[in-house]
Amino acid sequence: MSDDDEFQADVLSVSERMAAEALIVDVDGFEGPLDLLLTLSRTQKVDLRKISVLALAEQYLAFVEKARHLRIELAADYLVMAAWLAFLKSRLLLPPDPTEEGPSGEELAAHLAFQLERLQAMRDVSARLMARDQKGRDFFVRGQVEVVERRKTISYTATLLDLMQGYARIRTRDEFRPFVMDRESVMTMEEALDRMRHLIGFAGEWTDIMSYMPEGWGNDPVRRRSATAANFAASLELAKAGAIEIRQGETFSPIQIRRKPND
Amino acid sequence: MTEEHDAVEQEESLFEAPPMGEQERMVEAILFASAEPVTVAELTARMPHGSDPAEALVHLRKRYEGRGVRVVRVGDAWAIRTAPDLGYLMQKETVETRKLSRAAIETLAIIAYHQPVTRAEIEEIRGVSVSRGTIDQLIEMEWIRFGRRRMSPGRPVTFVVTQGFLDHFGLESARDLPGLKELRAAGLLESRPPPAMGGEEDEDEDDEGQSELFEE
Amino acid sequence: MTEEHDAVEQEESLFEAPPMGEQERMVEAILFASAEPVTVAELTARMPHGSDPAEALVHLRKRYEGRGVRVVRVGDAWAIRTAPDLGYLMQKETVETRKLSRAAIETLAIIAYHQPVTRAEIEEIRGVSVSRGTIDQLIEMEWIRFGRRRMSPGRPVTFVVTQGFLDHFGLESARDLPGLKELRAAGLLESRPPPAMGGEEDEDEDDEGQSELFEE
Repeated sequence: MSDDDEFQADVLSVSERMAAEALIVDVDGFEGPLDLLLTLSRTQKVDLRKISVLALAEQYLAFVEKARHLRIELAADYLVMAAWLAFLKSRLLLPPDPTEEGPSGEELAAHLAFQLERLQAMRDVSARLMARDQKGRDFFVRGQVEVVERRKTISYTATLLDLMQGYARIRTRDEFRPFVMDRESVMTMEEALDRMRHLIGFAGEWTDIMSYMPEGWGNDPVRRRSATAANFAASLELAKAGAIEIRQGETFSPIQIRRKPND
Repeated sequence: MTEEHDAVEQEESLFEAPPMGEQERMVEAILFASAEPVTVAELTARMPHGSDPAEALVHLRKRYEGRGVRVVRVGDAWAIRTAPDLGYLMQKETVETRKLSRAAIETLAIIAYHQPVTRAEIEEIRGVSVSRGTIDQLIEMEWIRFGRRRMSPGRPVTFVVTQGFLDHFGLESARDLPGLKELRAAGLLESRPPPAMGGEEDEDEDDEGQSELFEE
Repeated sequence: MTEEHDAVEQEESLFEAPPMGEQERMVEAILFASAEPVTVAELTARMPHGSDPAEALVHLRKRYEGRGVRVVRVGDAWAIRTAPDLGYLMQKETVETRKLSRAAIETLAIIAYHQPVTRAEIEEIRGVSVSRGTIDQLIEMEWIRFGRRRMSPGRPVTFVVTQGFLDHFGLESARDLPGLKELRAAGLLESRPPPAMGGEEDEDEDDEGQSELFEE
């Protein structure tokens, strides 16, 4: 570390102080610690490969110190970088301790220098990229584009399975119909209720609920079951609404209903 | 306005105009990049003073003679256009494979199973009318064709499937099509036998009476 | 599908392909008609069977050397563009491109030079986090797109530049990026992990960034 003293002195030089102060004016102008470091490194006016990382660390720490002094809020990552650079500085200044683990100060410094050089390189090529001839600015595309007419030929296809299933679908339409017929054999409570509301007006006397079976529903067992259940449910609804009364003499004896007598 | 313009032009043309080859390049680039045909006046306005786009256009037009694109006059303006004989390149053929519609499949199936079959019979079996488009499509695909006329009142045409149909579906003949029982065994039908159709056998093609079974 | 296609192609190529002069005209017409670069594959698809658009392109490119428009290569596609020295004539056609932020430009450059590159790597290089908006903007401009996922823990997505990027900056391929060779020679495109604080050696990480750049 032969440069140490030299750069220690540099850090205190007036021009760098001035530069550091100038930087403080606009912390937001930097995109982060690395950006700031890159800017600071320019004050060394040397090839980035030959940069003194120690001097740079000093500059950075001085910058942060100054910012604190001026009560400028520094984002956490600036402070993290400051802490890291302080650590790096101590490693660079102290003679290497063979018992200590971890990378040497030189290794860390070399990596930081690499990062700075790489960032600078990317900035340089960004500029070169943007300076290239650009489409729509320097060179141009065809103004009168001819629409490529897409002629779509549609080829229809079907498999034997499609064919057979299609045929099966038609031929078994009657087999599907039971779903419709099932419904025909079902009397919903709403239907029963609708029907009974009309009929109940005439039921002044107790009548067997079975006598409310609609015509044609009594012979088919499926229909009879459905109609009976619907009628019974409808009766309960009507009783709940206070329209009728229900009675059953004993278990399994006929259920009778009648219109609720007017009080 | 014009006088003024002329005056400016004369003044400026004291500077040397670009060589004609350069002017030709300029016209070429402008015509290429413009969305609309460009008039000579506009070319003049855009090119360096002293340029003669009209002459440059003559050269350029000649240069593109017989090429894939041409310099053409559109009204009093100029444009670069595709050579007319290459217009066909501006089409892009794409083949899209689509599944045949359900109506077409059903119609085709009925024809295959019942051929020769009349349109009225197809409609009877399907329970809905068969659109002309469906029949046309199947004919166009060369999967069905007209068969003999039916010897019945009105002598209606019948439809039969074609060799192309058999080839496509890998069938030796339409008789190889699996019957209802086999379809059922293959799980293609609901296994529940319909009450009304208890003992039904596979149909013979010309069993006209059968269609009544399928009436709604 | 491909076999079928090949079979068809072989069959068809028994018919004579058009003379090369004609093929050149065809390529010329197709390229003139399109604002977007056209791939050789698409040219092949649109031209008569047996055509060799790649060869026709060589001729065509030569023909337009020094003209007002040029035949340029963009990745594996081709386009006709006006000669850049004539850009000043085209004020009318100039497209106002959205001003990119410094962050966006740098991010774009990093992706172009280090591709495929992960977001973490971009952040490592720039030393700051990359905002979503920046990536979104570049994707929206169709200058970058997602590449393959990196085979590393977390399988992070990578970013690569697009054909649109190459087209916009007049690059034949990502290899032609300005200064690429120098950067590589200087080792600045290597992904060099920071010295590990734990004392372990730098792992010999596969330098994917570099090796893959030239696969595309």
